[in-house]
Amino acid sequence: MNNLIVLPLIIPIITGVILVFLRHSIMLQRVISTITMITVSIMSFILLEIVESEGIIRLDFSGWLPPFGILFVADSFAMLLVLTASIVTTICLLYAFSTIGKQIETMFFYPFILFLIAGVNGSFLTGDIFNLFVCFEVMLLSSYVLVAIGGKKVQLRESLKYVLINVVASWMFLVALAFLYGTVKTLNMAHIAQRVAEVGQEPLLTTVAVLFLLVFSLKAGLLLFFWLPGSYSVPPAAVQALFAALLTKVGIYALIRTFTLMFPLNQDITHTLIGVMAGITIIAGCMGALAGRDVYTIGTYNVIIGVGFILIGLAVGTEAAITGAIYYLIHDIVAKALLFLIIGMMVYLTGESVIKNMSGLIRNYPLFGWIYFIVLLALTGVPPLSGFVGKILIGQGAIEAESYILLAIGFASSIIVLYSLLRIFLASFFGETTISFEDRKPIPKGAYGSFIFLAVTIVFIGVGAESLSVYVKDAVNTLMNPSVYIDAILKG
Amino acid sequence: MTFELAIILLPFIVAACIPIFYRRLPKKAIGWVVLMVPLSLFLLLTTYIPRIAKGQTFSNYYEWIPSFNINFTTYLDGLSLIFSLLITGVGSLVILYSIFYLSKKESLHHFYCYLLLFMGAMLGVVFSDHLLVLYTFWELTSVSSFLLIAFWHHRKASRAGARKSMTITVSGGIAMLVGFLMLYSMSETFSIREIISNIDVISEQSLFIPALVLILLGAFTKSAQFPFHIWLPDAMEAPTPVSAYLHSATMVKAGIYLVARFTPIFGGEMIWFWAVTGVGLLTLFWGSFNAVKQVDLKALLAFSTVSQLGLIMSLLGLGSIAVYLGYSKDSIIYTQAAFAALFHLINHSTFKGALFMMVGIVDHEIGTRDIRRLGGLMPILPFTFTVALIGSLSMAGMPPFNGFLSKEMFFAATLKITQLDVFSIDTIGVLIPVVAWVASIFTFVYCLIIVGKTFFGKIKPDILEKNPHEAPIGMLISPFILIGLVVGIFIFPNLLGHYILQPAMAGIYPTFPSTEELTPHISAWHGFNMELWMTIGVVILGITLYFLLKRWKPIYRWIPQRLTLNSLYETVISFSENVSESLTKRYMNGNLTHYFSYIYMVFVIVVAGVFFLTNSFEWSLVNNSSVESFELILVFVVIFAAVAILFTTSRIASVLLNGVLGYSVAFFFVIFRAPDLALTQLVVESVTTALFLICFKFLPDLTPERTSKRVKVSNGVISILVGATVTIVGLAVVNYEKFETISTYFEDAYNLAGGKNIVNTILGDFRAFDTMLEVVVLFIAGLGVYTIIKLKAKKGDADIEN
Amino acid sequence: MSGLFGQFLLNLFIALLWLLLVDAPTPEITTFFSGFVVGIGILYVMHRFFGTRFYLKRVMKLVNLILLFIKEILISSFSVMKQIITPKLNITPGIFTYKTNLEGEWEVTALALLLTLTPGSVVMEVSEEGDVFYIHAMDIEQSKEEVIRSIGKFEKAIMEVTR
Amino acid sequence: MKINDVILRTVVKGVVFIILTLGVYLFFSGHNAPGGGFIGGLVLGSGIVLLYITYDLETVHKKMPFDFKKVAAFGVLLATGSAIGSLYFNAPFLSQTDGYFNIPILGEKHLTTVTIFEAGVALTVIGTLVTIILSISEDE
Amino acid sequence: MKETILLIALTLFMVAIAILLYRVIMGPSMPDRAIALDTIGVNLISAIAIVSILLKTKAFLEAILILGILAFIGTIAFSKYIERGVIVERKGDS
Amino acid sequence: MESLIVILVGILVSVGTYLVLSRHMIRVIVGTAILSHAVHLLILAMGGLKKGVVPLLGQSEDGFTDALPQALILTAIVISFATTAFLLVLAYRTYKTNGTADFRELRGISDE
Amino acid sequence: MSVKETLEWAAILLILLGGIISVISALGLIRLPDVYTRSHAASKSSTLAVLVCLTGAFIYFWFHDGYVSIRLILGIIFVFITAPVAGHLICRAAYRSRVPLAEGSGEDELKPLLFANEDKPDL
Ligand code: NA
Ligand code: NA
Repeated sequence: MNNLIVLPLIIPIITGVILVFLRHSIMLQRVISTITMITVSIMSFILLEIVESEGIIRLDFSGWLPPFGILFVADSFAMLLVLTASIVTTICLLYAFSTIGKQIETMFFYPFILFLIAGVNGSFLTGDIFNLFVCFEVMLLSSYVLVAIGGKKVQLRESLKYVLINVVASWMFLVALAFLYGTVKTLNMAHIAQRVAEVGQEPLLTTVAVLFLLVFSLKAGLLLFFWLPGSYSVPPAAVQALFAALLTKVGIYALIRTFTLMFPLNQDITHTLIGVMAGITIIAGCMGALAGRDVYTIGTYNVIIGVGFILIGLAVGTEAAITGAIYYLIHDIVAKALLFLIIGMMVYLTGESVIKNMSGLIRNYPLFGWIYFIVLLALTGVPPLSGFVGKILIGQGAIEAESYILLAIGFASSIIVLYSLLRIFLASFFGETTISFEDRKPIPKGAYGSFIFLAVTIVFIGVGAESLSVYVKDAVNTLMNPSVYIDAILKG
Repeated sequence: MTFELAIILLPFIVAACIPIFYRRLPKKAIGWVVLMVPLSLFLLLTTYIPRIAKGQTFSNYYEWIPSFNINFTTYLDGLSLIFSLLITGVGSLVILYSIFYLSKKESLHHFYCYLLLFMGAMLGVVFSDHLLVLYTFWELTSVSSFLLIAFWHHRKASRAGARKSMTITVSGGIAMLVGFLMLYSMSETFSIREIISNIDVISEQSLFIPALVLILLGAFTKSAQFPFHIWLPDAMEAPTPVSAYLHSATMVKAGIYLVARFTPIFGGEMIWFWAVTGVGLLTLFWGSFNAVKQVDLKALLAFSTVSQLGLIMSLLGLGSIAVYLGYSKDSIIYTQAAFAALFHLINHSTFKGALFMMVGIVDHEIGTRDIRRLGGLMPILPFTFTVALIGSLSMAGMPPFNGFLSKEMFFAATLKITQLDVFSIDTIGVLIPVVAWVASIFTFVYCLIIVGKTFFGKIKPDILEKNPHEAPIGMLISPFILIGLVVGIFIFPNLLGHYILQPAMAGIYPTFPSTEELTPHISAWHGFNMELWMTIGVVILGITLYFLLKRWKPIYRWIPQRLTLNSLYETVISFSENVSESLTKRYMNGNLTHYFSYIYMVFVIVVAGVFFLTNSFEWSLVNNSSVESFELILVFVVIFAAVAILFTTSRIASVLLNGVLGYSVAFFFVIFRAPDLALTQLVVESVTTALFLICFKFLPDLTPERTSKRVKVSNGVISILVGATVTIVGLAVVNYEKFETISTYFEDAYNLAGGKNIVNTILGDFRAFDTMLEVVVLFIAGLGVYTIIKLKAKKGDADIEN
Repeated sequence: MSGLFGQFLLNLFIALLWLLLVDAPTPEITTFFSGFVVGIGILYVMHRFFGTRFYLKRVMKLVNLILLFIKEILISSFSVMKQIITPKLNITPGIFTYKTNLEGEWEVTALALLLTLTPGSVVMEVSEEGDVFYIHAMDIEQSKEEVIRSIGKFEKAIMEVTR
Repeated sequence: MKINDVILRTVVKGVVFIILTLGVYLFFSGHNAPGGGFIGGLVLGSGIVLLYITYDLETVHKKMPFDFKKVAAFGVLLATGSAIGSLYFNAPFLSQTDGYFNIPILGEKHLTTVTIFEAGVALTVIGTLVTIILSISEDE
Repeated sequence: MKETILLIALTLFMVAIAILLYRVIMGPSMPDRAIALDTIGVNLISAIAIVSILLKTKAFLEAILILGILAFIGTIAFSKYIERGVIVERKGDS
Repeated sequence: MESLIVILVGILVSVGTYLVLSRHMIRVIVGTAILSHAVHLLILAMGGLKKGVVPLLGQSEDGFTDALPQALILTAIVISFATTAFLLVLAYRTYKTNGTADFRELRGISDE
Repeated sequence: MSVKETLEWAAILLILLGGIISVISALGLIRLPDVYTRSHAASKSSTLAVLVCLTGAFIYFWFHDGYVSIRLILGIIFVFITAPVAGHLICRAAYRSRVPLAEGSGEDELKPLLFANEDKPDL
């Protein structure tokens, strides 16, 4: 049964490779990739159920007991993210079918997407810190290709920067790993946690922890987000959506895991640092969003704001805050995916990205416009949509922990989010229509399907927050009590 | 499901049905169908009146997110009932009015859908006992208001107004939410009633005052209190029925509702008293003062609404003193202010609703709302004139209209409060009646303006050309019902007082034992007291000022245009946009080199900072192995080769030197007993070098770095610091020997995994998963290279993105 | 026919190589077989490259040739080192040509390698027809003579192996 | 004058055999001595690359008409497939088994499933290496 | 004693490498650098052999062969690059 | 030896960082290559150097040097190679389409 | 001193000799005037150095450990075969990329053939 845990990683990889052989049968590629992602989503859901009811399960690869071998660990936190990521990927695929174009489809687009999600899922599931590095690389390499896929001038330019920054980030990861191994002499995350706890997270270990903080911050776009606006603006919309939804989240996941499980003991330094970084990130993100004159800039800086907001939850660190962070994480994955799909569609429909050059879209595409409006409200945190529960729980946590500055920054950022997204709505969706209803480009059905599905998900996450709470609470329980995780790995 | 829930849900359900079914209905029918909703709800709600008047309340509990204590608790008491009656009652009239007002060419389904959405949300606000649910509906009212203001979104002004109102009200809402969360953290409940019953515990806590301020921010923004009122005049871009409904009768009163609801919680605080009273009075004055200078009738009404809301707000502030004083024979008298607030709330809805509808008719029939272009309409629009006259006089506080009664009570309350000597009222409290009185004079003036400039005087010729005539009967029904109420309430005020206002007083003063004593007998005549003299003064001075308007109007120009709140708002927004833009562009300049500098600087500051801050540095050579001379030479070879790369100007040389480094590293691997590594490193290094050479076909040769000395030095410093950081941490780590490595386990490789090469068994068995994924990485890279090379953007593929 | 034979020889050679590489304490027939199998694999991949003959017959001649190679490298190395150590360099480098009678790639190559190992000379170019060598000499006066003196010896040694 | 590569080509023809043999040897010896799938694959790949360097794309492609992308893909399939196999036996993912098998002619041999895994690794390395070099070299 | 001599020999090879590094850095021509790098590779072969003796292991003997092969391939690649600017040609006899 | 190597790593890191901070693509890429070398040595040094014999069973049975870092470095080398290969190709494609190899000219601000 | 011991010493001295030759040829690469003459040092004496050293190592392993290392022999053969080829290729490349001969060089019979018409080189 434990072998199930590897499926969210291995199924996409194997089908991805098989699709390489089916390069020119596009229909087949579409069908297979969809089936794959649906299967993975279903598997993830089943696993989530199992984990929630029976506790953490782990898979020791090749049967080597921890801490010696590599293992996958499925706790509710990881599984929730795997499930969300898989579902969102499925939807983005659906969107891609009708928008991506034959040329890119025959260039192994679907395999790269599948490898990407494999890397993402692997990162969520792994219980071995070096394996996390490797999973990151699977994800990154795929993302490198996906940023550049299409070969446009700007794409290549931005992807080169993206790759180089990530190469340096990976280098820092290796440095951090070297120091980690040099000190605690083990790679298993639970074992690291145990050893770190044994010596009470001495100063040197805190230094190492801080190094990891930087590494994951680079991935998450926490403070070190310079790479993000450029590289998220250039790939095809479906890829943008996946990036905005998933890539930073992996970094956030790693941060949460690192500082709740492995290095939770010197919060004066680590969590303060995270808090400061999150605060600055939000402010910088807000300034970027305010400054934005085009959909991409506004969208990407909103990604940055989201990152900062979630990490307030981690910085605050109380149970409520972590719960909120998880809710918000799930919300942000879905909502950002939808936001970027919509942005991509706007650019496709108008051939413009500057908001003032588009106008009156809602007249020709009413449903499309209203879906944007929903995502706008959700990202602002308006109840009863998806962003709401996470936001109030993080707020509660911040109040409990008396982190009023973070509280103020976090909640004030909602206003900027609203303001910036509203600007798109008013300038591009509202206003005089320049194209008559008859002359408009139609929105492909598949794209509509993905919009609707994601919008419904957004509503569901908000209205049906209770149905997720059992999983989220289980996830939080593990995060707040590292011993649950450690015992599941090292005892038995 | 109970009736209360059904009441909230019905508008939403119908709203949801409209987009689905509107195509099947004749255009005209939508309005009539929609009208049934508020009408039936109103009737349903009236059935509650007797029971609530008896002191009954209705509460129901529905689970929403019980895990986080977020549940839907409906609570229907007197206070809620007043508002819900207003919402449904005025709602019915407004919809009836809209049916005739709006052209069939408009997208009516949107209009009614938003309107119903608003109605439901508003009912939700007043029916919610749960703070977060209240907040949910609260934001929903902002959203629906936004949509209604932007109903004619092809107009720039509509969009701007919508944005402004949404930004301000949602911001206030967010502040309020934080306040709610603080209340929750103090009381551990989201239920307003439970908070009230735990008030003793809560009021001592440090978050109490912040929560108070934040919640007031929500109320003030929503109710357009100074200085947040600036959104309301701009909201007049909405169709007039919307203005009548949302922006005078209902939504803007949500803030009033909130203050009334929270009076039992915060009422005892001085800051509450002064904030609510002070801001209310300031708003009252500022609104009336500014209304006078308006030339657009709707704008004038907007400022008048601001002013009247300030009045009600200040009354609630005055009433809160009773909570501070606690229940006693003497304190009861101060509750009259709150009573007056509720009374005026209703009165305002009646006359202001009527006035808005009047303006709508004028606009509809004459085609303009500009008083400079209006005049002498009395003979053309006699019925409309009647509405205007009655409405205005009531607003001005003249008998025999309901406004007179509440205005008198307002004066009485302001006078009464000056006798207290708490909260420093004894020193500056005298200002309260003064401001109230001055504001009332201006109120009187603008009421005269409404009637005088529109209906009296000479009729303008260009209006006559259009051959205007009186509005259709359908448009007149609603305003006439409202002015009927204006008169009716004047005649039977105590009916209202007993059945509607009295039970609501229980909501504001729940700790007071009997609502009976909180309900004064309202009478039109109460002798020549101070209040009446004040009123007489208002009339005399008001008429004087009206006729001398041209003389003193220039004082409005004393305030420079730049300093008005509106332009201040615009300046703040554009300033923050510009600052953000210039700041963001400065560091997000697309220059990779800069990004790297930032990243490295953060790296050094954070890592080295924490390292030294925590005193982690320790270094000894105890754990070190020996160094042979050849190793030392190798080290120097590596250093020289590396440093030489910095200075070389030939790409080949730099790649060759990198090759030297690679080979040297491989040799280090040999020295350090790593045969597999040495082999791999050798091959990989060679292949990498070959790849460099192959790619050089397409790449330019190195050019000397054209960077300034300053940049070079700073880059040098950063690099050295990065290297130093890695070194010092590395040295400390070398020295750290507290744990046994897990690797000893792998030394049993032959028995465990059947291999003698430990490294290989790790790669192929113990950590085979890494290897498997690494193979995938390699494969992705290979495929990626292929894709990047083969997939080239077509020439015609313009770079539309970015 | 001879091509196939040559390939067979090569296959054996690979098997032998395999045997040597595996480095077992005692050479086993099974190892040889596996080497043969490996060889088949490699030859399958490579077989189209293999067009010319490969003779393993005259092993003795080959050994002879190898010894010649070794001798040449010893002599030439020491002559180069002598130049290096000599305090004052007194050389006149230059390029000269030599026309050979050998034909076929293996022969030409072997000769070129030998010439390169000859003291003071490096083959720089081979003409398109493959019969003229352009040789760089460290000291043209001395090397040209030496090369021309020993070249006949080389050609003979090579032909003894190849023909 | 055209370049005559006779010396290079002749020597390379001989040398490639040594390289390829060494590659295969390294591949098999990995379990008990330095080597393994990666190094084996890299050496084999280098051998093929050497051919490309010595000859040219067209010539080599004519004589070795493989699609190296598919070679690499097949390698990945082999590596992951050998891992998937363990699911079938309800053993933990990636479980390797080994044993002594009596094979005709070769006699008793020590075989492990690691070898299949490593073969996958090697094929991927070869395929990828050559794909990269070819793709770049084919670019205009 | 033996070990000392071996260490001396090893040091000598390292010195040779250091000297050759000068040529790699200074050039002046590209072939100069290529030759020097090739020679560094060849010297490393010797160094590895000596280290193998010192460490009493056969584990690095493959590395010797590999290094020989790679130095050779590398030199071919360099010379082609220097000569033609292209390492892998598209068509024969260009 | 460990300290020496760590210092050497520091120097390599400095050099690599300086190159990464350059404007020219090739310098930056070479810089990342040097950073890779440095970190590989660092990982090895973290496991302790020359503390035992070659991790091959059957040659000598006492005190092997730490094999785990070696395995990790192997993985890292391969990943680094894959990345570098991709990076190089991306760099030259970028150069060909954008017409410059200078990162200051690749800011992309001007054409907005 | 036993035969074994003697041979071991011989091996070690061979290795030392290799080291000395190596240093000398490295000096040659510094000292000789142009790339062509340097290539002589590289392709001959440097090669010899490694051959001597490997032979020494081979002998040492043989007599000290009783281990006949085929890898070493192969290595020797390989270096032996490829060294002259490398020298040849580099020289040719250098010449064709017009690295000049050292000053004071004598005749150049290749120049008329390759660069007969300096304006239009036949490359
Ligand atoms: Na690396
Ligand atoms: Na790397």
